[in-house]
Amino acid sequence: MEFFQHVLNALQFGSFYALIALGYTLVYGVLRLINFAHGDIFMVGAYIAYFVAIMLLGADGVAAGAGLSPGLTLAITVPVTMILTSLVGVTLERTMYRPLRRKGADRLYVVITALMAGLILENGNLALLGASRKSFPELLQKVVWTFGGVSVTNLKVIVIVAAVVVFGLLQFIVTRTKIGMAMRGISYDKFAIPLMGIPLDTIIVFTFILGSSMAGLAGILFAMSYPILEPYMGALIGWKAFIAAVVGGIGDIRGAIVGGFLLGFIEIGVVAVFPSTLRDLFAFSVLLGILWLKPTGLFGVAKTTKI
Amino acid sequence: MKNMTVKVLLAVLALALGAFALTGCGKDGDVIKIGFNLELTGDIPKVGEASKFAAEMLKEDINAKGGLEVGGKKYKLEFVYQDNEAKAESAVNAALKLITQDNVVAIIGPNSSKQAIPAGGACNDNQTPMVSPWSTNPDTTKDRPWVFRAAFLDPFQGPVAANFAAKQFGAKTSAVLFDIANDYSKGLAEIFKTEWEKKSGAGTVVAFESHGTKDQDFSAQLTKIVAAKPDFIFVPDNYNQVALIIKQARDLGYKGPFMGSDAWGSAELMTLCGKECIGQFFSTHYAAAGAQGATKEFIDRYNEKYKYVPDDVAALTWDATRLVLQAIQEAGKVEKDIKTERKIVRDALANIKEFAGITGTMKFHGTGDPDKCAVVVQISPEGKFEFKESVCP
Amino acid sequence: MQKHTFTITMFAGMAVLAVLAQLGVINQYLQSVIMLMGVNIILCSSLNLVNGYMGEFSCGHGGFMCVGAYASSLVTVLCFSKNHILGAPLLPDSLALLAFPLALAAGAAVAAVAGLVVAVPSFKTRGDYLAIITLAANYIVISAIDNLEIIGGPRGFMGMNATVNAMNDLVQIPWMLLWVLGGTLFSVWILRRFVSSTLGKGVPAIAQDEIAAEIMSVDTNRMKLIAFMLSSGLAGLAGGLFAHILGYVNPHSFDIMKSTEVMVMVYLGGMGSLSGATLSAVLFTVLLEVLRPLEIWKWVVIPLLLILLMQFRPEGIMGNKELSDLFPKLKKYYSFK
Amino acid sequence: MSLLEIKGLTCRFGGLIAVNDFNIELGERQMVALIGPNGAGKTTVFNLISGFYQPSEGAITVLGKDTRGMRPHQVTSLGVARTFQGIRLWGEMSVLDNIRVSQHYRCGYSLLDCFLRTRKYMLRETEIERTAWELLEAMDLKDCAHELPRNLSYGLQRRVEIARAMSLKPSLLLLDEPAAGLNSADVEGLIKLVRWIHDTYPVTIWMIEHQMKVVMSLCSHIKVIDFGATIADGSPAEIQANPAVIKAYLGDDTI
Repeated sequence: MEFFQHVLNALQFGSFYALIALGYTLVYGVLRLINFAHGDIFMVGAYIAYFVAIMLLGADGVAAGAGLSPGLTLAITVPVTMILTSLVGVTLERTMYRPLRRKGADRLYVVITALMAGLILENGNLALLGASRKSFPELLQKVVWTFGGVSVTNLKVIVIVAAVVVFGLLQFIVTRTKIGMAMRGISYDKFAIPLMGIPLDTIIVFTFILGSSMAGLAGILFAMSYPILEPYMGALIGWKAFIAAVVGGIGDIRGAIVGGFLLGFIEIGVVAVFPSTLRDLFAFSVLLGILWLKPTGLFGVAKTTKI
Repeated sequence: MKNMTVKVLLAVLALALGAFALTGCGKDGDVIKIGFNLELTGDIPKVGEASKFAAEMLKEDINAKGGLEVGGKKYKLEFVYQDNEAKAESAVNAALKLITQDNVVAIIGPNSSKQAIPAGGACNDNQTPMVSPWSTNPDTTKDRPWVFRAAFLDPFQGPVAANFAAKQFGAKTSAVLFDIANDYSKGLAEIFKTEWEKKSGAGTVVAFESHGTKDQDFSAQLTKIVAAKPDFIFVPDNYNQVALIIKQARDLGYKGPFMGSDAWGSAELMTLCGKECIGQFFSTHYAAAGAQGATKEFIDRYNEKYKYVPDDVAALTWDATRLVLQAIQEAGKVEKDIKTERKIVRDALANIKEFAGITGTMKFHGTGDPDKCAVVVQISPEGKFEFKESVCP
Repeated sequence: MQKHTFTITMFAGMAVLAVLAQLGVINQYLQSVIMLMGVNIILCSSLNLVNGYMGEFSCGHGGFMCVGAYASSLVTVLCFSKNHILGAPLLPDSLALLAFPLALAAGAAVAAVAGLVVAVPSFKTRGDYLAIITLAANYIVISAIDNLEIIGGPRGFMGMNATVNAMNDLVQIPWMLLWVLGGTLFSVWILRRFVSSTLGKGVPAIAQDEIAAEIMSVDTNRMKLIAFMLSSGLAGLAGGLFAHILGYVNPHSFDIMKSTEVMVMVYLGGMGSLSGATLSAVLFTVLLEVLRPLEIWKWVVIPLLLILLMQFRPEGIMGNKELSDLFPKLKKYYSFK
Repeated sequence: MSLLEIKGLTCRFGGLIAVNDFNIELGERQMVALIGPNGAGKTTVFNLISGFYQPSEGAITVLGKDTRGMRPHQVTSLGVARTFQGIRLWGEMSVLDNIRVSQHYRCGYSLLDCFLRTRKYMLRETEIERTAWELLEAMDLKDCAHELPRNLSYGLQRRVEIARAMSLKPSLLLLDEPAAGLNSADVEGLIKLVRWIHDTYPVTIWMIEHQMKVVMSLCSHIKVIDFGATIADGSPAEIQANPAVIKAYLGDDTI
């Protein structure tokens, strides 16, 4: 029974890794840019969800609260948060990444800029909102189902389903739609794409919208599952999701989802079998081993160099 | 053109360096300067913020009365805050800056042992008294005559929790969940384990699990703990993690009680944890609910000013700062020379045998570590921390 | 003459700093800032070898620094201080001056060996996949030390002050300042010598075209091994100095935050420029100290400044040029090889 | 002992046979060409020789040494230098440095020598530097010694690439389409340069080339392959008359 409980736990936490890893991989797949601010965009998403929710609920002493029911609040919060979070992502791209790209800077300078942008989001939040943590209101009546010693909450099920649905949606967009084709095209040749009459910047902005709104969605689900918000909440999970995306084969949507779940299973598996103090040591050694055996990740294709 | 930019940059850099070398030559009037070496950013900003708030309140109090009276003369207080970013090297730099640039008489902080141990070394080497409000690691004050602290040590708190839980829950077995990357949490967890196994026999700590500092998911550890069926779970963790741990344990079907440590003692615990925490016990420095006298006054005023009930860090900072101020007063005079002043303040600090703080009475025995009583509180249905038992060494 | 001006200036500068420190003109705080600056210069220039010259993206430099810090601390603590687990000191205090550089070298050597963890996978993989391997290596080092109870685990490790005190007992001068300055000079000097030699130029050749390098007789695996081990070894040296400046180490001082800090310094200075690395390390350390009064806003202002700087100069302060490339007149006065 | 001996060389990528039973034997100071239609496997042969691919079957012997299992830099240090179809110079390094680094295997000093600037180091470095300057001088590249290759014209880049290969002091020089992308004036220059190299240095030159003008005016012997298999072998005149070659290039003329 303990085994099934662990599997469920791994599925749930893996879903978060996967959702965030999807954002990394989308942007990477198009721009070859590691958007290190992504973990913090996720954090901003959670905070936006918080403010939207308490505004609508009228909780926590917000006088202007609309006093809506929790269910209705949730229904409105999800799309609003996704839109607002994608705005944050697009702002970063417009104000910081695009000018650098235009100047032809080395790709790693854009990566470092992303890292700095993440720090600004974290510490700006700390400076503006203070060090107090925020408690996310309960928008969904929690139901715990127990089957012979295995406990599942309705939220866990929603999170896992959401990860799978988002994966399916993104896979559809990228492989079956015109805009997805353009996205894949950019990753092959950034210079040829504008010549084909495809608006490069529009596609890039679309990618950021897609990636950041997924971070926003992950932010809401995370805030509902772990209802304590703090400015640094996105840092660690962001790094780990990045690792998951790379282990899966960065740039490939299947890789992100598999990498995310894999990391969830490894981490929880190590805790389940070994003393939990060894978790990081073992989990990262396993990942190192995987990359040793498959140097371009699980789904990554080795770039063939023509001489 | 491009070279021009570099040259301008280099010039700016040179200027910045020059300006930097010239900073920090202040003048001293009839003021007493005390430095604060706090974790305002980094991993635990809330701790630094609470310390700063408490200190500000104390300063306003005393300055409103015209200042601190030493040897018949009133001196205004000036508190200098330095952020140590919750980093060891930054804490040393902050301490050295306070000592050599800001010319403070004494330093309060850092709070966390990771910063307090190296900063304590710097203060001791430079003969400046330092009081850490919150550090519980024995190394902070060990062999350092200039370093003091206001908190009790882990080896005292561990047994308090073990004894209380055995009695209250009638427990035979226990489980522990702690933060591997936090020396406070790990130290307390280990002392608790030794103490419990001494009492109830080997193997009665049925699960001993850890997590990382910024983790938010504890389901794997809790699944193992729940499967081991302990009579209660000891969680020597920070309050923000406690809130998540208790919620997740309940989701996994655990119905038993929890026992906590002083790091639970924050007003935020209840806003974050809500009804799930009601009825749980933890050992701490003081009980906010039902507090009397100076303690109550402090809590009420802090609550009014900053809109939340103060954490133990705030209360301990208050005590630590008052301890230093008392030493300054007992020294009887304020020396012009900062080095002599620090010396007499340290000697006065070392001479304090008993100090009535708002976190209880502290007795010093020349080691810089206080003996003080711990209290065990229970979280009431209104979310107040109600006094349950007091344990004195 | 110009062959030696640089060396002479540097040694004279060191001597002047030491005398000023000895006379108390430079107070403890400034000394400590200068020492951390030195450590940052070592870290930044050594990471520049991998991230700048070799064009890899290593983001686990803190891990190697950690290994070096613990290794050299263990040696000095074993030799010169009483520790409740490791026992009585093995050597008399009078040998401290001799043993200290050996301890630093030991730390560097152990860190260099740890560099193999990253160097060997780099034969097969590169770019972002290698970045993850370095990241994982950093986590593994910290987690391993957390689990090593004998050296304090998360509680940290101390006792290194005994060695510094022993040196002070011999002659009362600012020893650590001298060691750090010496270590910094040494690191920059051997890196400069390495990258200006034909052997060392194989490293940028790998960055620019690995296949051409291999076909043109550059043993790429050997060069990668050398670059990674030299880089991590110097990070270990920086770690050893850092540990003895603070007199206390804690595994979490070397986490991913430290690694990113060093990374930022490298790209700020410019990929493949030693003077850029030195300048940016100095600039970064000074910024950290000057902006202290801003408290929480400091960590909003610093990234903002760096972002602006990168918009302004998208190839870092120096690009891949050295100081003497930008100011050709300087060549008249010194040559640094 | 022959300079290069290839026997039964076969290379498969999955199901595709890129090179099939290829044989050749080269002596000293020869000048030969390998031609064939696009995708015939010519470059693959070069890649196999330089150790970039490992043969599926067959053996390559350079100066009596079997090169199977060797890494490219090891093969190179036996005396096999090559250029590339697309120019692969190190773009951020000066022309001089390009030619210094290519003598890497001749460094011969240890890391410690490098740090301490020992006598050995100084000697080797002077030697390397001298070789580089001599080559630049001889190949008329002295003026652009301190330029970055990417700032040079395509023709000059070709010349630098050949100079870089020659700095290895090879006994076998493999040129992979040296005339690709050059204008007719540059092609004339190239022909002169290659002939001059062949006359001046003790080197065998083996080139892949599509421009028949270059091949016919330089080479004494031509080998033609198609779909990995050798279809003709002989002097320029013989090849020009060979119907199989014409068929391979132009297809069946039955249309």
